Amino acid sequence: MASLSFIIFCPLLAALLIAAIPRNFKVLFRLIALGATFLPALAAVRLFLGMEPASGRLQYEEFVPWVYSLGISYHVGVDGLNIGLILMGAIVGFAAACISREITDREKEFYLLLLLMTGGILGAFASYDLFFFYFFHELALVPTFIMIGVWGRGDRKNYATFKITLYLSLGALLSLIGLLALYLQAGGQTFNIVELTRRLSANPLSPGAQQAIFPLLMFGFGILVSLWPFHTWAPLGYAAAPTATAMMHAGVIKKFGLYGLLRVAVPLLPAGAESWLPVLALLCLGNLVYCGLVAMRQRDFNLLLGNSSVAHMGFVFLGIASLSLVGVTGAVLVMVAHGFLAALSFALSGYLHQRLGTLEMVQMGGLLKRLPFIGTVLAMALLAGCGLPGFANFPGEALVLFGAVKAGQWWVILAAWSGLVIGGVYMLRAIRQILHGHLPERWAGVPDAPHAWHKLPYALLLAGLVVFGCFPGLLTKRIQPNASRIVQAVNGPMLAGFPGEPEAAGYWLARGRKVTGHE
Amino acid sequence: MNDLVLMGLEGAVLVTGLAVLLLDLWITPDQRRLLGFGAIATLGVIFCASFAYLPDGTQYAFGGMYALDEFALYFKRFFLIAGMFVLLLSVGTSHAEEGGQGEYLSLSLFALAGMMFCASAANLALLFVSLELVTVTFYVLVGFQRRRLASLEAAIKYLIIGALSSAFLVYGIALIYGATGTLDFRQLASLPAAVMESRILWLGALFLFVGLGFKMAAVPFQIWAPDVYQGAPPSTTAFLAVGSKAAGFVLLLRVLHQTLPVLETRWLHLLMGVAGLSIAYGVLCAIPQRSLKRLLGYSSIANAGYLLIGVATLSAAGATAALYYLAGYLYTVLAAFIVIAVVLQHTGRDDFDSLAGLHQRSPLLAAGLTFAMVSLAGIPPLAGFFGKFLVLKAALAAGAEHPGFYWLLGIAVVGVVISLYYYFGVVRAVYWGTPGEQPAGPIRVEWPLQVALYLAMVAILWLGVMPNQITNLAELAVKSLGLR
Amino acid sequence: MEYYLPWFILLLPLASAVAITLTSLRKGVVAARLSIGACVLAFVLSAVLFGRDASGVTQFNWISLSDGATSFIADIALRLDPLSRLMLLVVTGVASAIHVYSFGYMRHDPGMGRYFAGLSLFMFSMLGIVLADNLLMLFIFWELVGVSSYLLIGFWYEKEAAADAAKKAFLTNRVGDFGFLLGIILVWALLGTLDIGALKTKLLTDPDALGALATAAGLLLFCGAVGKSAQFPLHVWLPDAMEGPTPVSALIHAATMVAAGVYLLCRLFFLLDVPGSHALVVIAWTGGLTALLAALMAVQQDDIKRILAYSTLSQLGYMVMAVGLSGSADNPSPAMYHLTTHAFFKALLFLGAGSVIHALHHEQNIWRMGGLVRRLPLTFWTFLVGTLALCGVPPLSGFFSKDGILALAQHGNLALFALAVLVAGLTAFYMFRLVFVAFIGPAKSQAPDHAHESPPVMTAPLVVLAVPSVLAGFWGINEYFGQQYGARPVEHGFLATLIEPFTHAPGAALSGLIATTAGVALAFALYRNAVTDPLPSRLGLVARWLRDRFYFDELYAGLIRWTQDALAAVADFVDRWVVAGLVVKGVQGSVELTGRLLRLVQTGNLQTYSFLFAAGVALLLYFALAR
Amino acid sequence: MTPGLEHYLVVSLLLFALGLLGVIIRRNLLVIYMSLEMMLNAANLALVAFSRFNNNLNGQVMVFFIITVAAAEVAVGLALIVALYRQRQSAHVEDLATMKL
Repeated sequence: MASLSFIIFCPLLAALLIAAIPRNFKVLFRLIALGATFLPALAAVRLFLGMEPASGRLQYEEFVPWVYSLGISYHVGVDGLNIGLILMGAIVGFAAACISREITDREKEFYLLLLLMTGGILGAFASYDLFFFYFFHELALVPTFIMIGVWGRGDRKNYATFKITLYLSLGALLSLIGLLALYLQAGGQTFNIVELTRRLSANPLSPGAQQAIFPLLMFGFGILVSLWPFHTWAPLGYAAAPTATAMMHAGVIKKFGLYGLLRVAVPLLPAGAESWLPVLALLCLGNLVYCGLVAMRQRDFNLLLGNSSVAHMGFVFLGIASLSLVGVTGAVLVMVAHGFLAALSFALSGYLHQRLGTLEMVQMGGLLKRLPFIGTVLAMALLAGCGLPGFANFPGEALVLFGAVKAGQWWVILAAWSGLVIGGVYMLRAIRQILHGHLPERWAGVPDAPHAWHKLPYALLLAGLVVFGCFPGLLTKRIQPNASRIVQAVNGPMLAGFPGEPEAAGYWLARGRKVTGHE
Repeated sequence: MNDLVLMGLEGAVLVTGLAVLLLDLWITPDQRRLLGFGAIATLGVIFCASFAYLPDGTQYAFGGMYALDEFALYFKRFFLIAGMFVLLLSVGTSHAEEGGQGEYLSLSLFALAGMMFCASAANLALLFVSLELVTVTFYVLVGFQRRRLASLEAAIKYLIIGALSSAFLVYGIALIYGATGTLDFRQLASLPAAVMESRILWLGALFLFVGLGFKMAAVPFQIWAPDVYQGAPPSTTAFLAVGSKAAGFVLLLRVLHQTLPVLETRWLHLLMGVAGLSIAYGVLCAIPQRSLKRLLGYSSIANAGYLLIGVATLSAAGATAALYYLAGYLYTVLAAFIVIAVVLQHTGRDDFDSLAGLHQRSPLLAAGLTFAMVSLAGIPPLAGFFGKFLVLKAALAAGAEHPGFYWLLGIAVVGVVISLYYYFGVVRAVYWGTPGEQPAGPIRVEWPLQVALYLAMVAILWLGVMPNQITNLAELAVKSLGLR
Repeated sequence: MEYYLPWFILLLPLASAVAITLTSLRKGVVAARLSIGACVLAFVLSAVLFGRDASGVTQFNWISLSDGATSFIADIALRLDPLSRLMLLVVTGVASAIHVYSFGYMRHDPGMGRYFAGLSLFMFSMLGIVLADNLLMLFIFWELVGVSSYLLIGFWYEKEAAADAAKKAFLTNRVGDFGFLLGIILVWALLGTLDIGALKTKLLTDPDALGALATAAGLLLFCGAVGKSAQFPLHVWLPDAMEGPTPVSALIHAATMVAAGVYLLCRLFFLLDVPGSHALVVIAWTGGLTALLAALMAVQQDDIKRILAYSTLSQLGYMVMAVGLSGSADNPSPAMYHLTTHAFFKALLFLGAGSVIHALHHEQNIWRMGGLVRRLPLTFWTFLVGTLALCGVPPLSGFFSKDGILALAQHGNLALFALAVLVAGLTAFYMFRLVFVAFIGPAKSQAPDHAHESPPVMTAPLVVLAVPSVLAGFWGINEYFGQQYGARPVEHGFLATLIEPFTHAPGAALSGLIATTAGVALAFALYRNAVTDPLPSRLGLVARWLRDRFYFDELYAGLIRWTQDALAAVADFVDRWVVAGLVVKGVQGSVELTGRLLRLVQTGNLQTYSFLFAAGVALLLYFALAR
Repeated sequence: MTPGLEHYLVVSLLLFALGLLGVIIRRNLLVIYMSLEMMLNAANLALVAFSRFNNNLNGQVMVFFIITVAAAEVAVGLALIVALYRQRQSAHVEDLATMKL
């Protein structure tokens, strides 16, 4: 049950199943989608609890050779770096399926795409093979475009679709080129990350090559994560996206770029990281401060959330750029936390949009009176968004700030200003305009989420935020061994790699040969 | 006798073509469909028979004119599959009423034979003849709907530009012959380096490339492609896009690697330039396009560019990439044209507006077109993705030696991004275009077309998810070409 | 058992808050019982701890990261020492009284469940601050009190003013927290640990460990106190915070939370009081300035709660100043002493004001009151006790604690001493202005005629709080706190305690008394029978400045508008028109235009085509042969 | 003076160039088609000349192929042009520009 492949392929196979069912069975689609996201979520929880926490070893591995001649294999597993993301992604996937009640048009295609997204991104997080890493991500990314195009809202829907498509494809392709270059420079024999890590830590690439490849990955992944100044697709796209899509993309899929930086770019290209991460550290200020300021000016709630989500990404960049254990751990924590948070906020804004028909904040007000449940959760989400302790964002952001100072980055002052004050300003402004104040006549009949079943997805996501906010140690102790290795790959004497694996070079290739019987 | 056995596949196709031509005289019109299925079944048998050939190295026939190796077999199978789909398509659509199904079938079969000969050409004379066999039959196939002005116009354009390119090709052959005194590929390959330095030989090779470039629809010889794609009957366009283009590539690869190997490095910059220009031209011109067939014409130019990147690397990886890419492209384009053929039949148009509401009128067609577009856009898990992946990988590898490839990569990446714009435009038209006043009744797809479309979709997916088999075959083929 | 007791104390209110949120938001009475029960139980347990003189640290590992070079260990660690033991007692004690009072005050509000949930959450956060033994944990609870304060100020969120005030309070605090967090980060970066005990040992062994950044670190940490204790220049939020329910003002914005800043300074005194640091000087002057400004502003306020709010500000300034002046004695216990007594009598005053407001159906303007002596006798007498304590009339508690500060000032800095004495006079003046106008003087509207004394559930806490307000001077609180800083406890008899101020520093005590007397006398003269305020006409512009709080709010509003908001506008403009507009649309447009131009080549004319084909060949030949 | 290889080649190139020029500037399809034939024959001339001077017959064999294929091409091409003429009553290239851009 709790195997990784089950988590990945349960949604994907369910998508195929949905494709095979005639479109009259509307209820069935939803049921299948719920089931096929709930089971992986459950399995992910089991995996999270069942894994050996502090070893940093690769666990729950599965290995199947795929294209032998190119050194591509299906190799999945978990360690501290991705377990949080897998857990978060699976839960968000289930919540997104729950929330999609609002879709009444072409359910078949919608749930099919949603399942593709879920399975795809979980696969990307679990993959230890560069090819599948990329492949699964694309599988998850493309449904985003289609969903925005078909079920999107607002008059700028088409423009948003094209913009997000072009931007993200460009980012994905840039990173693909970077990954390919990495593969070729490392000898062109294997896409396996474990094997690559071993080879490259024994025989690093020339600094010139590293410095050439790293920016490809950095900007490629950066565009996928809305690195300033390549961020304008994000607020627009999320404002136009249907709720579930915005949740999945902003919450989960977007984390792929960050994960890629940590999993591939930094540990495999330490010299490149050393010379390029300062640039990233400067650019992330654009996210933190500039996008924060932009968020302050938004009148549309979704645009505000979109911009704030872009701003939050700055913390992750800052953490990665700090290249310190504390900072990198914090960055991973923020990734997980922001996944829950973004999904929750977009779910709530989706609820508001569905019930009010508008997200213009000036037209709202006093809604807490009508929406005790949704309003409370919304207030909590927004407070979590400005870094309130008790929610998972706080420990992450704090760790990032601590780590960045340790790395001697004085601009952490501005980052803290952005997180504490600018974030506070726009989040509280939103609470003030949406929930507080006088309730206009027209919203006197707005209904709250009626019963537990409707409340479930919100509660689930909020629980994620609170659990990891109160007990961040659950994650940090899993992250630490891996983060430590990443940091030491760049700074320290220790070689990057995965502990507890046979040290013989070519082990993975040999293993692949054995399985295929190939010469 | 041994020679004839080696040539057996082409021979069988030719005999089938002749048989169809003859049988057509005796059968009643209602039996014509059966004739088509018979031809397809025969092709299927021939396809299976192709696996009986196990060339050990390269085998030559007819005094070295004809070569059979894994490379040739790869392409022969490729062409046979293309041929089967095209015949299915032509049986399924009714444009043949005008001319006569028998003629269309047999002409297609002759063109197919020409392509298969191309794959085995080991002599400039056979190269010329087989290429002309393809070209001349295509003149007729393009103009087959001779009461439709567009078809006729396309045929005339194809005729004039094709003949022009033939003239260059022939002159190129003359110059090569003049410089070396031989037409035979093996003899050409074993010439002393001093002869290879001859400028006349290089000029001849360039002229030869003009002829092949025309087939591939590569810039600057692309000019005919949009008009002809638009005007020709859909099954012809499909065959043109797949078979004729592949014929150009098979010859180019053989000439590059087996005939004039010393000239390889001279080709490099030339091919790189042509590849870059093709991508840029195809992609940019397609942006404002509203006619689907014309769009595919431009897209075909761009795809020629991607294929040429693979060829230009002059490496085994590049050639493998190109071979795999072609395989993926085959099914993708066929799927697209099957849909276009049906839509054309029902609406008489092929612009984006005619696609509106297609997902309601026929979910199958909508899915097929989506598959094709998504694969063309290079998105996993479909075949187009893995093809582009391999091409980019090969180009990156070659970049270590020739930094120009990095520029080419840049163009390729930007090209992919821009192409998403119009491929998704098509998908958008299918799923959420607003239908006009046209009758929105469901479209019934005839079963041969349904089968063809399903097969193509499965193949697109299969190639993308399980590329292993095709890449293995392609690697074998490339190895037999002498590339490491 | 002692290991678990502090955890019980800390988690009881949290459990109550969670239970209320999950089950009984709509059932106000149940919520009230839960919350009051939790609070009282916490008080009892605190008393047990206090009685046992328990000390030590217990911890739960929250985040712990370490590699060879750095270690980052943030524990939820509870520290029991004299400072936290007594503070626990004070906080839970005052809070218990206020919880009970709230049950009466909020009786008819439909949101009572939410109210008590907020109150419990606040208790949890506040106790966290008190018990914290780790800087990050301190910061966490620091933020949590901020948010519970936000929730409670904005309790009546439908009122625009309340909603705005809540937002303002939170954001102003955030500015202070920004500095606080930087300070914590700086301390961690310099000393490598967040553990307060470990920090202390480090600084003891190596007092210069902070190096040149000692002042900076001290001031950054002080920023936290500036925000939370509403010191100048971040004092603007506290008066607005009076939009919240009155018991909230009593608990959070008078007795406990705002005092947390002072507690923080005392807790981290060893970080401020290091050689080479000038932080204490700045702290002393900030406190003094706040005390003076706030007292001046209080003179011209008309809202009963606002007067008390400015008074709170002023007293907080006093305490902060006391901390700043404690450098020479290495013992900031006078500040803690004043904090404790202030908690008693200021809570009492606020609850009294609440009782008045409750009786007058939410009338808060003192110029619409008057003659309440007869209507609300119990409220009046307890209020008077509070006032006298606040003014520092012997032998009430306020006299002793204030005298401690005056003595410190006299000893340390004469300018600040003069300022402190002036503030003492002003305090007496504005407090008796309030007493005369609202209680003793003639009724100035119809409202007081219908006033009735509040129910016992509200008056009982008044009485309960009046007791320590009177007697806290004799309980040796100062000495108890002194233990924390290594001062030797001195045993005094009752009488000795009574006259101790006059023997220890007679100048300070006398000048304080004189100033107070002068203040009361002036108030008596001006306001005994006043129906309108005579000061505006006599002082003119000055009175207006006082009334309008020296225009700080306007100044800040302008400042924010012209800096942060302007930057935001610029960023938004750039984002909308330059990045998204010019660059992205420009690239998109030019690509499309190129495509449209390029396809003009496809004229459809065969002649053009053959020409282009030939031209293509020529081009090919040129490039292939020319080079 | 016996004409050498160069002479033949020059003539052949001239023929080829003339043919190309004809294709480009003439507007009548038939004339264009004749120009194309001329280009093919230019190649034939070159082949024969090369054959003669290379002392092997491969080139001349090639010429036979070319002539045969050209015949087929002409047959098909003329048929198409006739079909066009039937429809449009014209064989001018300007009348063949319905598909463009």
